[in-house]
Parts: sequence; structure tokens; C-alpha cells
Amino acid sequence: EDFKPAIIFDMGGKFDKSFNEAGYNGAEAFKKETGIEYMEFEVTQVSQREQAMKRMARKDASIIVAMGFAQANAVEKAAKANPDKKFTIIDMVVDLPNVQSIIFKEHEGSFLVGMAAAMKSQTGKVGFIGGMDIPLIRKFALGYEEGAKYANKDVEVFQNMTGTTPAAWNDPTKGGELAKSQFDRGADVVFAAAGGTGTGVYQAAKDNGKFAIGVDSNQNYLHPGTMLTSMTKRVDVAVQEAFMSAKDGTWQPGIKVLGLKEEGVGFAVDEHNKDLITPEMTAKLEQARADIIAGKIKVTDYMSK
Amino acid sequence: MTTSSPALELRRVNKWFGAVHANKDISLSVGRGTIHGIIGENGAGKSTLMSIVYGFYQADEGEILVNGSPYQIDNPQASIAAGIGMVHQHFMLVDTFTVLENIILGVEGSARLAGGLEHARAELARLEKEYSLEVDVDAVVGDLPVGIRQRVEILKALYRGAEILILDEPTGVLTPQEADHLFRILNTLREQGKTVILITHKLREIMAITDNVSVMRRGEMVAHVATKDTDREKLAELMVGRSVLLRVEKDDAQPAETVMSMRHVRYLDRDGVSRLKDINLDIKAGEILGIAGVSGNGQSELMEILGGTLRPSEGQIIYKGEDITNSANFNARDLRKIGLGHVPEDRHRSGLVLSFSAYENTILGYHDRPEYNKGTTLDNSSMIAHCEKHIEKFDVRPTDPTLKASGFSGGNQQKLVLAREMEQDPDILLVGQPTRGVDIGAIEFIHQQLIQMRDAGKAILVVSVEIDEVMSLADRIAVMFDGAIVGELDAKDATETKLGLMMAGVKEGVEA
Amino acid sequence: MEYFEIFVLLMDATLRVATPLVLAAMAGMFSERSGIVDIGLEGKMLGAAFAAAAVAYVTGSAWLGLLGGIAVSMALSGLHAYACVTHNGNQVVSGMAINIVVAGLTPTLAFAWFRQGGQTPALTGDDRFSSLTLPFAEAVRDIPVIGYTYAELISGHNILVYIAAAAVPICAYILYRTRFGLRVRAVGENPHAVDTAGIVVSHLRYQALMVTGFLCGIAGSYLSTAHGAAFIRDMTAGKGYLALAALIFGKWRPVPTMFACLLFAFTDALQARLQGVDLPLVGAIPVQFIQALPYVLTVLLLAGFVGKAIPPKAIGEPYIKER
Amino acid sequence: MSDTSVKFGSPAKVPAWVNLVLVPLVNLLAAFLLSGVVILIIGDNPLQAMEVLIYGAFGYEEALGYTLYYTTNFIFTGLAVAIAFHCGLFNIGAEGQAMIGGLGVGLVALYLDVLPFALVVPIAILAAALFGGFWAAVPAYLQAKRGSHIVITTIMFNFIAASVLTYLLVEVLIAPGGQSPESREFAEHTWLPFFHNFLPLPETPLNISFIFALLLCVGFYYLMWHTRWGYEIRVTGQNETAAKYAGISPARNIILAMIISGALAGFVGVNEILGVHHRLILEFTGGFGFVGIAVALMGRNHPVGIFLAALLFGALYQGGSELAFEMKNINREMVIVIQGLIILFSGALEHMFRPTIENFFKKRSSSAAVEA
Ligand SMILES: Nc1ncnc2c1ncn2[C@@H]1O[C@H](COP(=O)(O)OP(=O)(O)OP(=O)(O)O)[C@@H](O)[C@H]1O
Ligand SMILES: Nc1ncnc2c1ncn2[C@@H]1O[C@H](COP(=O)(O)OP(=O)(O)OP(=O)(O)O)[C@@H](O)[C@H]1O
Ligand SMILES: [Mg+2]
Ligand SMILES: [Mg+2]
Repeated sequence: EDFKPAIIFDMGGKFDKSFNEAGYNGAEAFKKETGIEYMEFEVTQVSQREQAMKRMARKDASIIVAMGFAQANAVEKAAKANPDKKFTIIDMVVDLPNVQSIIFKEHEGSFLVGMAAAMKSQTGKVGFIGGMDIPLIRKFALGYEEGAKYANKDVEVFQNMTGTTPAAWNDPTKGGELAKSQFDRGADVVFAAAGGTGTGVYQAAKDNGKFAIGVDSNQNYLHPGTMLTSMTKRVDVAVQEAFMSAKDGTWQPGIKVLGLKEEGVGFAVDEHNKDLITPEMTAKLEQARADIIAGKIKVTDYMSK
Repeated sequence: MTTSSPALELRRVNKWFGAVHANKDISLSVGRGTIHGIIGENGAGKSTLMSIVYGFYQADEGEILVNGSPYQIDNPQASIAAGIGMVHQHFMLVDTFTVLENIILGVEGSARLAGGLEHARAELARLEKEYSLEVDVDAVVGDLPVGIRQRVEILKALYRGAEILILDEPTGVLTPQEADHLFRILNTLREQGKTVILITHKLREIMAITDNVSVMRRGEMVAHVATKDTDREKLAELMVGRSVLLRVEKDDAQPAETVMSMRHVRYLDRDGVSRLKDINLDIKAGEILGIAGVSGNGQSELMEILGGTLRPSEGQIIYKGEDITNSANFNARDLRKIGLGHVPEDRHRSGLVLSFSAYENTILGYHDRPEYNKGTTLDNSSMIAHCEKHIEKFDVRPTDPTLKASGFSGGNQQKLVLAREMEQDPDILLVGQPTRGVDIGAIEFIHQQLIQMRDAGKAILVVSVEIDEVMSLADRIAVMFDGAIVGELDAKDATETKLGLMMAGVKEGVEA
Repeated sequence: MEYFEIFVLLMDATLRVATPLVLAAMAGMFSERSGIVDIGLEGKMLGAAFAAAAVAYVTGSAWLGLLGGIAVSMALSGLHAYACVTHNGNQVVSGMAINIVVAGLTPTLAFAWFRQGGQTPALTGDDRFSSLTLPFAEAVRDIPVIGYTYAELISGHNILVYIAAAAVPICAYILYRTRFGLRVRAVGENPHAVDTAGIVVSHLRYQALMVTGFLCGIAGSYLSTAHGAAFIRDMTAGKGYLALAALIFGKWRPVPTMFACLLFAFTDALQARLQGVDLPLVGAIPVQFIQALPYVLTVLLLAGFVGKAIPPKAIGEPYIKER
Repeated sequence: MSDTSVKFGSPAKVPAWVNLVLVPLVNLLAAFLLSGVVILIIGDNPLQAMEVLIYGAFGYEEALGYTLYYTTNFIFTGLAVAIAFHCGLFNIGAEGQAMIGGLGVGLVALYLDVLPFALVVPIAILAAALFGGFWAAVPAYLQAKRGSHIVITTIMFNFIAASVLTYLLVEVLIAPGGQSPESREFAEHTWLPFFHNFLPLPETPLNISFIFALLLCVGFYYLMWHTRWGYEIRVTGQNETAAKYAGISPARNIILAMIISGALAGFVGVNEILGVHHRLILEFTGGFGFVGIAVALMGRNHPVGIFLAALLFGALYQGGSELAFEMKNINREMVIVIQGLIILFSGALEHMFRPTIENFFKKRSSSAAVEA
């Protein structure tokens, strides 16, 4: 019979240049590989989340992937109402027999890019720019700070949040200004976890001859020479695998935690930035990666602090 | 163009506003170098006709000839080009601009202002001298008294090279002195060969200054006469269609107890300027106290204080023997409750809410009266019933209580306000400018109503800039100048000269 | 010296942030002074930002992009005029409609044309207005105070920042010293007076709105081709409303309005630098409250010092002389 | 903001239904036509799109439920903006007032849930009104007493409200052990009944707030046109000098009207927080406050008009989401475009076709009169 996967993007929309877009890329990759069309919906109102799930269930979706922590309540309700349907939620745990929860150890990936930043910094000052001051973003920030301090215990880490309204995720101008304010204070590497706002941060880094670190997907290609690396969070892989496993029948409910070990998070090295990362840095980063996986380095997870 | 042709000629002009036929088949001929009066009741169509001549409205039918040649006037630009200037009933000035800026608006000369301004300054100096129209060209118009604003309007027209000058009710807002000055200006204009068209409700002015007069009634031209061949009574009859009493008939007053008084009242405005200086006044039952004075000499503040919307800076207000100056009751709402009625000077600004229906205006200030309420609810049927009564008694036209206040003519709006305040049967009635802009038929009626109230033993205060009105209506007259009362006299002793002098600040008894 | 440098850098950020606000507020000034409420500044800026980035990307010229941005903004302004002047439509509704249509249309078109998820491709090199170094800037940098200020604060902005700086005196000149300005001011106060003076009210308002469109076009282009380097959906992020607020704050006058824009920009720049900083006495304030600082400050200033703003008298009312 | 178009002129002699029904329909049609063109350009079938939109808004019970649920919010914010307009004020801050109103609801539901339903719900509703009202009262006070322009202050208060709410949800009210900025779920007895709880309807967010909104429409009409308070507010809005003359205090009425306005906006919190989400979350106001401006203006500040405009916007929101779901090339941005076009044609360009249509009927009626 027909396999009908479905995905629901959250408020940022599927082209948010980060999290949702990674999910979109995963779904597209699945489509390319299997030739199977998927259903999709972009949420613009809070209550559309649940509605979209109901719609998809009614359309007999084989699996419904919900992008983002904010959809947890909707998934919970929809999963209870449709016990025979499979749900996968990214970035949050919903404890139900027909729900697969995929969460990432963003702090681990952030730790490594924090190290990279501190090692690259000439000034001993690095920056972090978040979209909104919410727990998920603090998770990134804390990991980053710990990593930076791990590499250089005297490093100074500046933190800025963009705003308090949804516009904060789409305000490159503000992002650029925040980056410049950090440069003015001496930072020479910035890490942005702020959706579309990040593009302004990267642009500012480029304009001012500083380094920037991308987030979620590999954004190194945006400004070769400026993008030091990207903290990858393989949401695309997660989505693609969720679809694929549901198709194969290997889909399992329960919690999947993807960290460095599972290669769910990491840092990107490719032709765009390989000259920026010295062998010495690579060595240290690889060592730290191994230590974290082995449990020798403990990275604090803000969420369970 | 022939020299014998009239300066302006209208042939069978028609204008409809929706269903209203505002101008019916109007023909009119105005000779060059004359002053031509146009009179008619409120809503007769005078302003409409002149707005058509000025190109502000377009006629639906008919022809306009200027100096004998047909002219297509379909916007003010065309009429300005044809040498027509107009001073509108409601001034068309930008309050925030200086006189100079107002005058050059539309004829700036060049894209840069500086040149135009300099040229205008020189030209205005010439015009001012020629017609003795002094104004401070750098003053901001909003700060100027109405009389001066009117001069600005006239200068505006002259600056544009007007040969024909239309004035719509120019004296409605002027003091007698200002009006006299205006007439001198108009005479000068006539001497210089200009043509003047004058719309007014004041027959005295028509008789005093015009060469010819045309009378309108209900959208039609009912008569053209040479002024020297007619008189006020005849004109009034032509206008209203019946004979009108031009004087107030009244018996002697029977003054009784004092209802309201002011003791040493001073008022400083927000900028600290002294507006009222040591005012002492008694308003007595059964008497009409008239306040004469050039507008802007404190009458407005006086009215506002008595009406409870302003508090005096110093001094006492005594109402029915009680000093209420510092009482919680001293506000517009509570004063009304204890028997004060107030017809404000400016019906548009404060007397009415123009966008409300007539019946909603009927309760303005009285909306918490039990007769208009059922519990917490406003009783619409009672509001309408009261309004209908007012409309009938005061002969308001049209007779529709649901019509918006803005849809009534000024005279009828005034009647609505008067009806509201008088029908509450107050013990004391403050009336500002009772008949401003109102036609003579309505003036007669309003005056009669006020006298009747007086005879019923009510205390009445009338503030008016019309000397005539104050003299014929009041029993006792106080004259205000520069925030102070310069003198009080019995109406019987008042003469126009005496009052005129006092209004100019000359103390009573001190002959100049 | 340390504090001085911080201050100069703060002012430097202020200038960059204030630029689109100043341009948009000047734009709004012409509209509102002519009696037309313009809450559509936001949409016009957004439309211009998109058009500028798209044209710049396709043609490789930032200047052509600027022209494109101006053209789109003027077209939107024309639509506003058509609704509000020709058809006496409600001005607030028209402005909102324009904002909404543009918010939807720009990403749609961007997606259709560039397939980059509702953005335009990033602009580089000549696609974008780059910083200009003024003469001698580097040479005098080491001269204390003056030289440093010149090199950091005065020099090193892109051309549109200088245009915005010039726009204020130019707009003031136009408004107060030219025939057009006189008429615009008059029509916003008393359209009847303008009409009887033989000037066609609707033409005048159309002209004023074209100036609005022009300036707003520059403001929008600045966002995507000068300050930023691509169009991103909703990238105006409320700047149009903020510009409007500055206009009211500045009582519809050019220079005070400019100062209001600078104030908004300054508090914004300050807020970025205060986040997470330990302040004397209070310690580190939660970031949300630091972020609210510009708005709180505005309210306080408004309540404390500015007093009553009296708008152009005829604003918001369609001019109807006869029906 | 008031209907200036009728200020100067004689009453048009056209049948009432022409102005009330025909003209709005023609406007809607024009909006749909232009939207159709856009849809055609992006390669979809406009007729099918229209069908999906209308079916998606009204075609089946669940759709109708969602439509009415959105309508509820728009009624609240539409009325809120309208009462401010009646007082001559432009309240652009309904969004922030809704946020703070929701905060009030949330606090009551979180901390007073020991109380039974019959107590906690009225208290929560009251809290919505008080909190929303307070958030509007401050700008109102500043306007009335200090002359601070209410448009600016209410915009600023929107931002401040967002800051306050984010702070509280991130730092204070966040569910213990929670990972996203939202409170714990409220106790179930505090929830407002959904329609599907007591009617045989599919599950939708539609809850009894809708009935509350309808009651408020009636109350609004009664208040504005049948009570002294409404009368005073309208006098203040139309003519402040006349208000002073009549002994009506403009300051008092400005503050009063804004408090009511803020309270009305705060009720969005009742619908969303107590009715639907049952926890305090971010972004629940979803722009309803801003759309409320269009709702009020299109509804001519009259509750009947506001109800109809709210229904139109509710249908656009729900039908629009259906459209984005069902049609390949139509995404959420396209839906926004269509919504914008409808506001443009039925709001800003509402007079475009009116003269032509009126003339058509005027000619007919006048020629009929001549014959008669
Ligand atoms: N703009 C308008 N729209 C509709 N009707 C109008 C308009 N202007 C005037 N009217 C109508 O035309 C008629 C004539 O009005 P007009 O202003 O010419 O009177 P008027 O003679 O100047 O009166 P007044 O002495 O009060 O100034 C009135 O009945 C009025 O109802
Ligand atoms: N909004 C309106 N609708 C219909 N007719 C109007 C309207 N406004 C004024 N008119 C008519 O136009 C005529 C002249 O109006 P205008 O304002 O000049 O009145 P007015 O009697 O001269 O009042 P005032 O002396 O107070 O200026 C009036 O007869 C009135 O009926
Ligand atoms: Mg008249
Ligand atoms: Mg009159």
C-alpha cells in the first residue's frame, strides 16, 4: 500500500536557513532517494500545529514528523487521538508508545565550536548571538562557553540575544549590529544560533574581517574564509532516517539522543574552511571529541542543570 | 469686452446637491465698480452660488460671463485667472502659517520660496498702504483675531489681482469697529474700480454700503433692487416671505434677587497671561445682563468660568447665595444640575457634536438626567420625543431628529442648542453670541424666546459682539475691555457711541 | 580614552542603525505633512529591500538595485495614494493592506525567482554598497579625539548613510523653503485653503506620496544592499513602525525627528552592549529587560519631556468637498 | 477614523442593501479576482483555490470550528480597537494587551487552581480584563495627563509586554524541569469547555469564549449607544471641547475607554490560554491584535460590522491554512498575499466601485420617480 510521510515545520518556516530548513532538506533527500512525495505544512499560528497533525492523520499519513520543541503539546494530543499513527518529534521528548522523540546534544557540538573559537581568537574574546533567550538557545550558549573556556580558560565570552518577539529570528540587521557590538568589544569569532538573524551576523563578520561559526546545517559555503566552521546538528539526517525507517518498518518509538557519538552533532570541515582550521586545532578538537564521547569531559546540559 | 458689459453675469445657473436643488435658475448681473449685496435666509443658496462663481463647486447648468465674455470656471484657478477673489464664510487660511505664507500660497512665483516671499512682502506693503489694510505679515495666522484674519483673506484676493471680490458673511464675526473698517476698505475698493459682492444677513449693512441688492429664497432669486429704492422692512419681507419685526419688543425688566455673581475674579491662562482682571458681576433674576465688547477681551473666559469649565485663579463665584468656588459642585455637570443653562459662543466647537444626530445632541450635558434614562440605559425614545418637541417649538428645519447635526444650517443648529438649554428651564442662562450667522427671521424668534424667559423670572447673561443685539436685548450692559469690566450702564442710557468708546477701553463717563 | 572609544563606537553603531529610520521617517514626514497617515512605511521598505537586492543581484550593480528599490517603493506609494486620495479610502487600512501584501509577496517572488527559500542570494562586491573611507581618514586616525572620531565615526560608512545624513537638511529645506514644501504643509493643515488657493489637492498629495516612496525606497535598499547583503523575509522587523513613532516623537519636524531616530538607534546600540554586563548597584539585569530598555526609555521621555505632539490638522481625513 | 464620507452631502437615495451587501460583495469579488490572477501566475487553478478556501473555512464541521475559533479572537481585538476609536484614540497595542491579559489568566489558572471551576474561571476572566486593562491604562493615563501620543506608547508597550512575558516564561513560570518557555499545564477543571464537549462536533479549539465574544458584541452595542458611559466616550472622541462644555471629562473617558479596550484585548488570553492551550505559552497572540485594527475599521466600529469582519478574517485564516495545505504551489506567503488583497479591496478601496454602483441605482430610482 501507499507510504505517505508527512512533516510539519514550525513558525520559522521551512526556509529559515537553519533548523526547519534542515528538516526540509532531509525530507527532500528522502524524496530524491525513494521518489516518494511527502505532505508538508508550515505553521503560522500556534493552534495550527495540532490541526495540521489531525489533517495529516486524516489523510492517512504513515508517519508525521513534527519539527521543534514547541510542537510537543500538539504531538502529545494528536498521538493520543491517533494511537495507530507514528509520530516523530525533533528536539523534544514526548513519552507515548507511538511517538519517537529525537533530541540532540547541542551542548556537545557547541562545546567543540566553542573550543575552535577560543583557539582561533587572537584577542581572547569570542561571542555568541542567540535568537531569543529561551532554554534551547541557552543550551547552545552554555556548551559554547564551556568549550571556549576549556580551550582557553582566560577567554572572555560575550553573549547577546536578539529580541523577545518572533521577529528576533528574522532580523539580520539586528544580528549584524549585535555582532559588530561584540567586535567593538574585542571579539573576533562569533557563533550565531539565531535562525535567519544569523545571516546578518555572518555578513558582519565578513565585512569586518572576523570569523563566524554557522549553526544547524553546514553554512561554511556562505562566506568561505569567514566561516570558521559550523556546528552541525543533523536534523536532516534525523528526518530522512525517520521517514526511511518508517518505510522499512524499522521505525521504533522511544527517545533517540543524538550526540557526538551518534554523529548527530559535530563541526563541519570542508573545502571552504579547511585552511582556517590548523592541524593543531584539528588535533585538539578530535581529542576533545573523543574525550566527550568517552565521558572524560563532561559538558553541562542546560536543560538538565 | 465692452465697457458697458457687467463685471459678472450669471445666466440660469442650477445646482443640485443630491436631491437638494440648492440653486434654481439663478440669473444675476453685477455692474463694474459697484457693491452688490446678496441676502437670503439660512440655506437659501447664497454660499453655494458664490462658490460656483469661484469655481469651488461646478454648476450643473448655466453660464457665467466675466466682463461680458463667457468663462469656463471649473476650478478656483480659472476664477483667479478671471480676476475673481473670494473671502469665504469660514476662512480658508492655514492657521499654522504666517500671514505672508498664507498670502503667497498658490502664487509663490518660483520653486524657491525666498524670492516669492520677498516679492510678496514688497507688494503687500503697497496694497496695505493703498487700501489701509494693516497687518503684521510675519504674524502666525492662528494667533490673530478674526478681524485681522479677514484682512488677510482680502489681501490674499487682492494679491492675486482680483477685480471682483466676493465676501461671504464677512461681518458675522466682526466687531462694529472692525466692520466699519471693513466697509471703509470696501469703499476704497469701489473707488478703485473694483467690484464687490457682499453676502450678509445684516440689512443695516446692505442699506449702508451696497449699490444694488439681490434677494434669494429657497434656492431662487426672488428680487433684484437698487438699494436706494428699498428699505430694511421691504428687504426683510422679500427674504422671509412675511413681514418681520426688526426691533425687540419688550416691557421693562423686573429685576429680582441675584442668582449668580462673581467677586474679584481673576484668571491667568496656562502661559500665565492675565485674561480676567478683578471681575465683579451680578446676574439677577428677571433681567438680561448684556456683556458687550470686542471679541477676545475676556468674554470667552468669563463664560467658561460661569459655565464651570474653567476655574478662576482668584476670587469667588457665588451661586444662589452660596460660595461655590471651592466646592466639588463647581463644574459644568453639577452646575447644570442646580439650574444653569449655557449656550456656548461657538456652536461648532463646543455646542454640538456635529457627527451625532440631532436627538443625541439634545441630551448633551444632560445625559444623566432621569428623563433620558431608564436605569443604566439611555432612553432613546424619550430623547427623540424631546428633540421633536424642541424642533417643533423652535421651528427647526428640517424636522428630522435623526438627521446629523452637521446637516442643519447654522441658524438651525443654533436653534437646536438654544432649545436644549432653554427647555431645561434653567434658573440662569448664559448665552454666547445668540444669533451669530443666523438669518433675521430666526433672530426675531430667538430674541423673543429670551425675553419670554426673562419675563418668567430667569436670570440671563448675553455675551455678544453685536452692539445692536446687546442694546436691544439687554436691560443692563457691562462692557469688557482687556479682561476687565470698564463700566456698567442701564440699557436705556446706552448709545452706540458710548458703548463703542467703552469697548475701546475708555472708562465710563470719561468723554474722549 | 577607553570610555571615549567605547562612546565613539557606540555612536558609530547608532549611525548605522539610525540610517533606515531617518530615511523612513523623512519619507513619512512628507506623507503625513500632506495629511495622509502612512503606516505603510514598513511595507514600502520591505518591498524596496527586496527589489533592490533582486535587481542588484541580477545586474551586479548596487546602484541599479537602489533604482529598483526606489521604483517599487514609489509604486506602492502610488497605490496608497490611489486608495486614499483618489478613492478616499481609509488610510490606516490601506497602509496595513500594503504591509501585508508586501510581506507575503516578497518571499513568494523571491522563491519563484531565486529558489533560495524566500531570500535573495547573498550580494558581494559591486552588488552592494560598501564602506567609503573618507580622505585622510587613516592618516589622522592617531590624532587623539578629533582624528579618531573622524576616522571611526565620520569615515567608513557606505554612501547611503551619508545620503541619509544629507536627507535631513535637504528635507528641511524642501519643506520650509520651497514652494512644494509650503504647499505640502498647507494641505496637511487645511486642504480647503489649498483648494481655494487654486491648487489641486489630489495632485499635491500624490506628489508628496511620491517623495515618500522615493525616500522609503532608499531606506529599504539600505537594509538589503548596504547594511545587510541580501533580502530576507520580514527583514524590516518593525522599523517602519519605529520610524513612524520617531516622526510623531519629533512632532513631524525634520530635525527633531532625526534626533528621535538617533535616540532609538542609540538605545538599541546601548542595549546590545549592556546585555550580560554587570551594572553598578543592580548587577546583571535579565536580558529581556535590557531589550525592553529602548521602549521604556521612549515612554519615559515622552511622558516626561516631550509634551503634546500636535499632528497636522487634516491628517487622516480624506478631502471631500462635495458629494 | 470616523466616517467622514457622509459629512457633507445629501443622503444618497439608494436601497440600503446596495451599500450593505452589494458593494462589499463586489469588493470581495475584486479581491478574489486579483488573487486569482496571482494564483494563475504561480501555476495553480484559481477556481479550485477559491473552492478550497471557502470549503476549508465553512465546508465541514471541523473547519467551521476553527473559523469560529479565530473569529473569537478577532471579535475581541476588533471591539478593543473600536472602542478606542470611538474615543478618538488609535490603540495599536491590542497585541501587547492581549499578551498581558493572557498572563493574568495564566497566573490565576496556575496559582488559584485550588478553587472550583465556578470560581476560578470568572476570576481568570476578570484577571484577563484587569491585566489587559492595566496595560492599556498606562498609555491612556500618559495620553490624558501628559499628552504622550498613544500610538507611540502603545507600540512601545507591545514590545515591553513581549519582554515581560518572555522573561516570566523563561525564568519564573517555566514548568519545573521543562525545556521550552511555557508553564505547566493547568489543572483540568480550570479549562473552558470546548464546543465538542457538549455538542456532537469534531474536536476543534472552539470553546465557550466564542459565546462570550458574541455576548460582548451585544454588550458593546448596548454600552456605546445605550448608556451614558458610551455616550460620554463617543462625545469625547468626536469633540473634546464639546465634552468639556457638557461636563464630560475627556481625561476620565480616555482612560476608561482604554481600560475597556485593553480588557477586551485581554480576552484573547481567555480564548487562547484558558480555552485552547491550557498553559501559558509565548506567541499565543499571533498578530490578532494588529488584525483587530483592520477588523474594527472594516466593521465601521460597529459590533455587527466587527462580527462580520471578524468572521471574514477567521475564514481567511482557517481557509488560508487549508489552502496552503491542499494546493501544491500555494504556501503560507501566498495566503498572506490573498489576505492582504482582501483588506486592500474591501477596506482601503471600498469606495472604488461604490459611486458607480450607487449611480446605477440612483438613476434607476430617479427615473422611476419621474415615471410615477
Ligand atoms: N456641500 C453640500 N452638500 C450638500 N448640500 C449642500 C452642500 N452645501 C450646501 N448644501 C445645501 O444647499 C442649500 C444651500 O446652502 P448654502 O450654503 O448656499 O446656503 P446659504 O444661503 O449660504 O446659507 P447661510 O445663510 O446659512 O450661509 C442648503 O439647503 C444646503 O442643504
Ligand atoms: N454636511 C452637510 N450636509 C448637508 N448640508 C450641509 C452640510 N453642512 C452644511 N450644509 C448646509 O450648507 C448650508 C450652509 O452651511 P454653512 O456651514 O455655511 O451654514 P451657516 O448657516 O452659514 O452656518 P454658520 O453661520 O455657522 O457658518 C447650510 O444651509 C447647511 O444646511
Ligand atoms: Mg452661507
Ligand atoms: Mg451662515
